Amino acid sequence: MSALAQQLGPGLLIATLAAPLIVLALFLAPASRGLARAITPLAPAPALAGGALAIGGAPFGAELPALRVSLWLDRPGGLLLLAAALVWLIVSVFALKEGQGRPNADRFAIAWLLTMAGSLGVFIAADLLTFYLVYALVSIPAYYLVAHDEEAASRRAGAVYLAFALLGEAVLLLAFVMLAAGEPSGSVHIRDVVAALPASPWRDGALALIIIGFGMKIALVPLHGWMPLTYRAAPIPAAAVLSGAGVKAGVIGLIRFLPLSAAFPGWGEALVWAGFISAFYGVAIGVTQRDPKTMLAYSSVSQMGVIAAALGIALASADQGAATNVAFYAANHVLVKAALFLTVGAVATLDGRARLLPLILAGLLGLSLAGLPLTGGALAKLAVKDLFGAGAAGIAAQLSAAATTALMLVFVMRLARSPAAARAGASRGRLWSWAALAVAALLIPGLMFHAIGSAAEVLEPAKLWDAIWPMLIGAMSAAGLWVVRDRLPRIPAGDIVVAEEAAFRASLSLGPTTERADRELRQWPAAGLALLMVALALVAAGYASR
Amino acid sequence: MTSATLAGLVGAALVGLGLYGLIANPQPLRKILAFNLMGSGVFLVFGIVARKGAGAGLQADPVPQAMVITGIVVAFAASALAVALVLRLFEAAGRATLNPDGWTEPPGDGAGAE
Amino acid sequence: MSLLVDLFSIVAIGAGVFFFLAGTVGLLRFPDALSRLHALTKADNLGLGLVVLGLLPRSESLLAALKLVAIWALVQLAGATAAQLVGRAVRRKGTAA
Amino acid sequence: MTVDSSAIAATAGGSLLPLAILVPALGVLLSFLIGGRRAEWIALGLMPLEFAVAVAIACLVWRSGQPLVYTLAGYAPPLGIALRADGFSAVMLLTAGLIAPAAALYARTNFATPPETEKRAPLVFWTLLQGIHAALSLVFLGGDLFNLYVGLELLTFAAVPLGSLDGRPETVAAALRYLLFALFGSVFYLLGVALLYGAYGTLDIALLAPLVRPEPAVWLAAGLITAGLLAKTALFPLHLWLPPAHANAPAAASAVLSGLVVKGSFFLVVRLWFDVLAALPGVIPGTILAGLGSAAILFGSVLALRQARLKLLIAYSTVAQIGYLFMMFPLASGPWAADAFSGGVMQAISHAFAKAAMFLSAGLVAESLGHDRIAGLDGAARAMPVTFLALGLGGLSLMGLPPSGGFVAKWLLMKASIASGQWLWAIVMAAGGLLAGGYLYRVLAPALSGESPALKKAPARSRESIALALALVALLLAFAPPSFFAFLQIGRPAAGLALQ
Amino acid sequence: MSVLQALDIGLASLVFAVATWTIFAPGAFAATVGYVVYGLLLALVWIRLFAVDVALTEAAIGSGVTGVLLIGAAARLRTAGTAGDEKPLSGLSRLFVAVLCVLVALALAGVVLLLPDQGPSLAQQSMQALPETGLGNPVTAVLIAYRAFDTMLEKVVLVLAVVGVWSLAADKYWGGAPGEARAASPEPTLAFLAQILAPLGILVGIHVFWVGADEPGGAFQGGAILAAMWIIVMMARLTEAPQTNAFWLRVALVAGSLVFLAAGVAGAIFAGSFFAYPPGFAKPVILFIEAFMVLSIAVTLPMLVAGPPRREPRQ
Repeated sequence: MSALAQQLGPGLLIATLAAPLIVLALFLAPASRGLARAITPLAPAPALAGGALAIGGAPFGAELPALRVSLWLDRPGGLLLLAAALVWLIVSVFALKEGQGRPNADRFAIAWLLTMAGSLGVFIAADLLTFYLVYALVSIPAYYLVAHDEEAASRRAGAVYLAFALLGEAVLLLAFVMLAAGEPSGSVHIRDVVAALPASPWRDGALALIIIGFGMKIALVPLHGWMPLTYRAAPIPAAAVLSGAGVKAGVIGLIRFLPLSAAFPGWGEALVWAGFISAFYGVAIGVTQRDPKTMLAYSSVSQMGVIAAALGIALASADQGAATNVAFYAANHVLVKAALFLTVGAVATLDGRARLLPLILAGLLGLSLAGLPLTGGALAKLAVKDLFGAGAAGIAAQLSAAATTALMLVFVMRLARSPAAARAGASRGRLWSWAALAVAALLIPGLMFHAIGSAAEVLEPAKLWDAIWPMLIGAMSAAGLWVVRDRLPRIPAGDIVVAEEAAFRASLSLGPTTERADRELRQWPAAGLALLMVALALVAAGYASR
Repeated sequence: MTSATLAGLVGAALVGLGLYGLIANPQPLRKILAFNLMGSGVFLVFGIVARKGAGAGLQADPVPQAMVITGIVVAFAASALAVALVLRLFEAAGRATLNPDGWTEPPGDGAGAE
Repeated sequence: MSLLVDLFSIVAIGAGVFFFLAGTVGLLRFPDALSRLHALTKADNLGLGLVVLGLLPRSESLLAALKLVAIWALVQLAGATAAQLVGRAVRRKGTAA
Repeated sequence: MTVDSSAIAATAGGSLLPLAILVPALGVLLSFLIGGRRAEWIALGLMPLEFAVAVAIACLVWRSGQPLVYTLAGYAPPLGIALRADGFSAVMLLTAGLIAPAAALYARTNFATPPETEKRAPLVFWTLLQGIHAALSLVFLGGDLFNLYVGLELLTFAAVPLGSLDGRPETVAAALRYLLFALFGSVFYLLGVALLYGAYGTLDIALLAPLVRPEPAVWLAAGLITAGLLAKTALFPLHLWLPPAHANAPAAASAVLSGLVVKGSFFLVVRLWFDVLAALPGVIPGTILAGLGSAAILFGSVLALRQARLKLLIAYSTVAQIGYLFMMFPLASGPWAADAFSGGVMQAISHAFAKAAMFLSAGLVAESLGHDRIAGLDGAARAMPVTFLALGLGGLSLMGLPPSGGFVAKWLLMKASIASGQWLWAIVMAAGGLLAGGYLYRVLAPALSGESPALKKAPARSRESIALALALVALLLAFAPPSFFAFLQIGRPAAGLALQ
Repeated sequence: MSVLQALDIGLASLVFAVATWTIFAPGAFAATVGYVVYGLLLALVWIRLFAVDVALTEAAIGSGVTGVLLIGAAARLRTAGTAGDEKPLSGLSRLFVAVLCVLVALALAGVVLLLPDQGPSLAQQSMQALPETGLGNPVTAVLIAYRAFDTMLEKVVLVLAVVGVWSLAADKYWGGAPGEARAASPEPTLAFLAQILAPLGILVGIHVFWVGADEPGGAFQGGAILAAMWIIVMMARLTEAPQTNAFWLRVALVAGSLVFLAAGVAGAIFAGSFFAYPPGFAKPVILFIEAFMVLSIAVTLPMLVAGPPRREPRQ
C-alpha cells in the first residue's frame, strides 16, 4: 500500500492541484466551454484517490521547484482531502449545469473552479508560499459564489465575506512572514518553520496571528459574523461546498501551523475557551433563527468551536496524535454539513408528503453532528473523546452535543415549515446528488474510521449511554424551545456583524478627512515646506547617527 | 576674508533667498525668478569650490567651472519651458496660478490626446 | 613723462567718477522720468568717456586701446537707444512721473 | 579603505553602455529633425535595437558576475566620466526596454501620423518617448553624480510635456507644477553635488564611496540630494504633482511616467545610500525614508479609495506603491540586507509592469466607454473581459497576492523588517495590501456585475493583449529563480540569496 | 583692508541687496528687472573668482537671454492679476518658512567655510591632459574633451526643451512661426540699434568662440552672443521668427548635438573610445564640433525665447 503511495502519490498530488485549473483553462476557451462544464465533476477525482491513498498508507509528497510549489499529504490531510473531494465531486454534478443560461453563470463557474483548486490545495500544500497561494484561492474567488445573484442581501454578504477574507489574508501574511523569519536555515517548508517556532523570538506573535487568521476562516466567536450572512445569501451548491469543504481550510491551517510538538498551556487554554464559547454561542444564537440555512451556519460556528477546543487541548498538552482525530471529526462535518445544505435545497423544492423523506434524512444528519450512534457522528465524537477526557472539557463536550441536538431538532422543525421555493431549482441532477451525498455522509465516515481505530467500541453500553444522555437533554430542550419559539428574541443573522458593519461605516469618515489633508498638502507652499523639512530632517539624521 | 569666502557667504544667502521665494511667492513667474536666483547661488558654491581648488598654475579648478557653464545653460532651458507653460496657462485659463483647486473636472475621458 | 601720464589719468578718471556720481545723484533726486534720464545719459557718455580717456595711455597695446574705445562707443549706442525708448514710453503713458 | 582599480578601469564589452544611451538619443535627434510620420518609424525601429543592447549588457554582467565599466573619452575618473552597469542597472534597463516598446505599440493608434502633414501630438510624443528612454538609460548607467544630474534634467524635460499634450488648462497647470517642483528638486540635488565635489574633489560614485567620511559637508549633501530626488519620485508628502500629471497624460504616457520615470529618481536614491554613502550609518535616515514610505502607503491607498475616476485611482495607487520602495532603506545593513534589497528591487520592477498594464487598460476603458468614471463601470468587464483581466491581474500584483512579483517583493521586505525587529513596516505593508484590495474591489466588483454597457468602440484585441502581456510579466516575476536574486546582488558588497 | 577687499564687500552687499529686491519687490515686472541687474553684478563676482568663462556665460545667458525671456513674460503677464491664486501664507507660516530658509543658508555657509582652503582639485590633472587636446583653455577642454559626454547630452536637453516649448502650441499653429509678424514700420530707434549692433555683435560672437580654444570664451558664450543679436533683430521686428516646420531650422537646432554625437561614435571607431579624439587631430575635430554647437546655440536660444508657434503655417 505504502509502496503504491510512493509511486502514485506525487502524481496524484500534482493532479489534485492541476485538474481544476486545467478544466478552468478549457472553460476560458469559448469553444471548449461546454466540455469543461461536463467534466467539472471529474476535477476532484485525483484528490479523492490521493486522499484514500494517504489515509491508508504513509505520507507522501511532490516538489515542483520551478513553480516554487511543494506538496505533501499525510493522514489528517488525507481524511479532509477525501471528504472535501467527495463533496466537490458530488455537488459539481449539478452546480454548473444548473446555472447554465442564467445571469453570471460563467462568472460562477470560473469562481467555482478556482475555489475548488484552492479548497483541495490547502490540504496538500507543504510550504508557506504554496499554502498562502491556495489559501487565497479558496478565500477570495468565493466572493462571486456568495454574491452570485445580485440582490442587495447577497451584495452585502459578499462585501462582508470579502472584507473578512482579505483581513484574514493580511493577518496570515504577517504570521507566515514571522514563521519564515523565525526559521534559521531559511527554509519555507511548513514542517520546518513550525518545528522552529517554539524557539523563535516571534513565537507568541506568530501564534496569536495564526489563531486569529484561521479563527476568521472557521468563524471562531467573535470572528464569526460573516458566516451566517454568507451561507444565507449563497446559492445552495455554493453554501454546501463552502460550509463543507471551504471552511476546513481554517481547520487544516490550525492543524498544520499549531506547534503540537511542544506544549503551550497558555495558548492552548485560550483556544479551548474560545472554542467552547463558540460551540455554545453558535447554538444559542442559532435556535433563535428562522431561516434554516442561517441555522446551519450557526451550527457550523458551534461545530468549528468544538474542533478549535479539541485542538486547544492538543496544543496545551503537546499531543501530536490529536491531529488525525480532529481531522476525522472535521471530515465528518465536511460531509454532513454539505449534505444538510443540499437537503435544505431539496426540501425547498418539494412540499406536502414529499418532504417527509428528506426531513427524516435531515434529522439523521443533524443528529449525526450530535453523535447519534451508528452514524459517522458517533465515530467523530469517539475520535475526540479521549482528547477531551472526563474532566470539565469532557463535560463541556457532552453538553455541546446536547446543544447541537437541540439546535438540529429545532432546525428540522423549522425546515418542515419553511415555504416551498420556486420549483425551478429542482433539477434531477440536484436530487440525485443530494441523495448520494446524504448516503455518503452517513456511511463514508465509517469506512474512513479504520484510520484511527476500531469502530466496535462504539457499541459498548457505556459508550452508548455516554452518547445518548446528552441527546435526551438536547431533545427535551428542543421541545421546550419549540414551545416558546415565537417568544425567542429576534436576532439578526450574523448578530455582531451588524455592529461591525456600523463601525466600518463610521471608519469611512476617515476618507474625507484624509482628502482634506491631501488638498492642504498639495498646496504649493505646503509641499515646498515639506521638501525643505525632509531635507533638514535627513541632515539632522545624518548628524545624529555620526 | 578672501573674496572666495565672501562669495561663499553670498552664495549661501542667495540659496536661502531663492528658497524663500520659491516656496512663499504665489505667482509662478516669481517662482521661476526665485528658482534662477537659487540656481545662481548654487553655481556660486561651485565657484568657491573651484577657487579653493586653485593650483597647477590655474587660479581656479576648471572642472567645476565647466559644470557651472553646463548648469547655466540647463537652467535657462528650464526657465524657457517653465515660462512657456505659464504663458500657455495664462492664455488658456486667463490666470497663471499653481493653485490645484478650482480646475473644472476634466471631461470624461481622462485619455488625454486620444 | 610717466608722471604726466599718471597725472592725466588720475584727473580724467577722477572727473569721470565725478560725473557718474552726479548722474547717480540726479537719478535719485530728480522729480520726473525725463530729467532723470537726462542725468543718467550725462553719467554714461561723459563719465565713461572720461574714464576711458584716462585709461587709454595705460593700455599696453593698440588693440586694447581700440577695445576700450569700442566699449565706450557701444555704451553710447545702447544708452542713447535706451534713453529714446524710455522717453517714448513716458510720452505714450502721458504722465511724466 | 582604498579604491580597487577595477572600479574605474573599463571592462570588456563596456562599450555597450554608451550605446544604450546614444541609440535612443540619436532617435530623439533624428525624429525631431526628419519629423513627420518618420518620427514614429524611427522610434519603433530603434526600440528592438535598444532592447537587444539591454539584453547584451545583462548577459555580460551575468557572465562576468562583475559590474560592467566604461570610461568615456578615454579619460578615467575623476577627470573623465565612467558608466557602470551592475545587476540592478541591468534589470532596470531590461524593464525599461520592455515597457517602452509596449507603450509605443499601444500608442500607435493614438499617435498615428497622417501621411501628408506633420501633426503636433505625434511628433512630440514619439520624440519625448525616446527622450525618456535615453534619460532612463543614462540614470541607470551613469557613474558620475553630475552626469546623472544631466540625466535627471533630461528625464524631467522629456516627461513634463507629455503630461500636457492635450493642452487643457488643468493639464498645463499640472505640467507646470510638475516642472517647477522637479526643478526645485534639481537645485537641491545640484547643491549637494557641489558640496561633495568641494569635499572630495571627485563625483565618481566608485571613487567617492571609500572617501566619504561622516562630516558636515556629507550630511548636508546627503540630505539635499536625497530630498531633491524624493521630490522627483513624489514620495509622500512631496506627491503634489503626481496625480494630476499622471492621470491627465495619454494612457501610453501615463504607463511610462508611472511605471518607469518615478523609478529613475528612486534608483538614484538607492545608488546614493547603498553605494556612495554605504560607509555611513544609515539607520536613522533610512528610518525617516521608511516612515515617509509608510505614510505614503496608507495615505495614498485611502485616497485611491476615494477617487471618482479610474485613472486618478491608479495614479494615487502609484503614490501608495512608491511607499513600498522606501521600506528597504532602514533594512540596508544586517543579515537581512540582501532580502530587503531584493524586495525593494522586485517591488520596483513588478510595480513598473503592473502599473503600466493598469494604465494601458484604463486607457482602453476610457476610449471604449467614453469616460473613466468608476461609478459608470457597471458591467464593463463583460463587454471587454481581456481589458479588465489585465487590470485585475495588475491589481493582484499591487495587492501583493500570490502568484505575483508584488507578493514576492512584499514577502521579502516584510521578512526583512520582521527579522530586523522593525515590526512597524511589516504591519504597514500588510495593511497596504488590504487597502489595495479595497480600491480594486471598488473597480472590479461593479465591472463584473450588472448589464454590460454599450461601447463607443470595442478595444482592439492587439492593444488589449499588450496590456495583458505586461500584467502577465508582473505575475511571472513570482517565479523568478534564486539565481535572479543572486544576479541583483552583482555589484553589491555582500551577496546573498533571497527566498530561501 | 585693501581696496580690492573693500570692493569685494561692496559688490557682495550690492548683489545681496539686489537679490533681496528681486524676491521681495512688490511687482513681478520690477522684480524681473531687478533680476537682470542682479545677473550683471553676478558676472562681476565671477570675475573676482577668476572664472572668466563663467562670467561671460552668466552675463550672456544667465542674465542676458534669460532676462529677455523673463521680462517678456512679465510684460505679457501684467494683466494676469491674482485670480484664483494660491492663498498667500499667513504671517506666522511666512516666518516659519523664513526661519527654515535661514537655517539652510546658515548650514550651507558653515559648510562652505569649513571646506579646506587648499581643497581637493582636478586642476593638476586637467593641465596634464591639456596638451593631448591641443587646446589652451582648460575649461573648454573639460567641456569638450574630458566631460564631452555631459556637454553632448546637455545639447540634447536643449533640443528637448525646444520640443517641449513647441508642444504647447495649438494644433492649428503647428509648423507655423512663433512671435509677432514682421512689422511694416519697425520701431525706428530699435531698428537703428539692431542694424548697427548686429554686425558688430556677430563679429564679437565669432571672435569669442574662436579665442575660446585658448583663452576665456568658447562655443556657449559665442553662441549666446550670436543668439542675442538675432533676438535684438527680431525684437526690432526687422525680421520675424522662422516657421517651426522649416527644415533648415530643424537642421540648425539639432546640428550641434548630432555632429557631436557622430564625432563621439567616430571616436569609438578611430580613437578607441566614445567621445575620444584621434591623437594629433584633436584640435581641428574639436573646432569642427564647436562650430556646429555655436550654430545650434545661436538658433536654439532665440527659439526658446520666442516660445511656441503662434501663427498658422504658410505653405
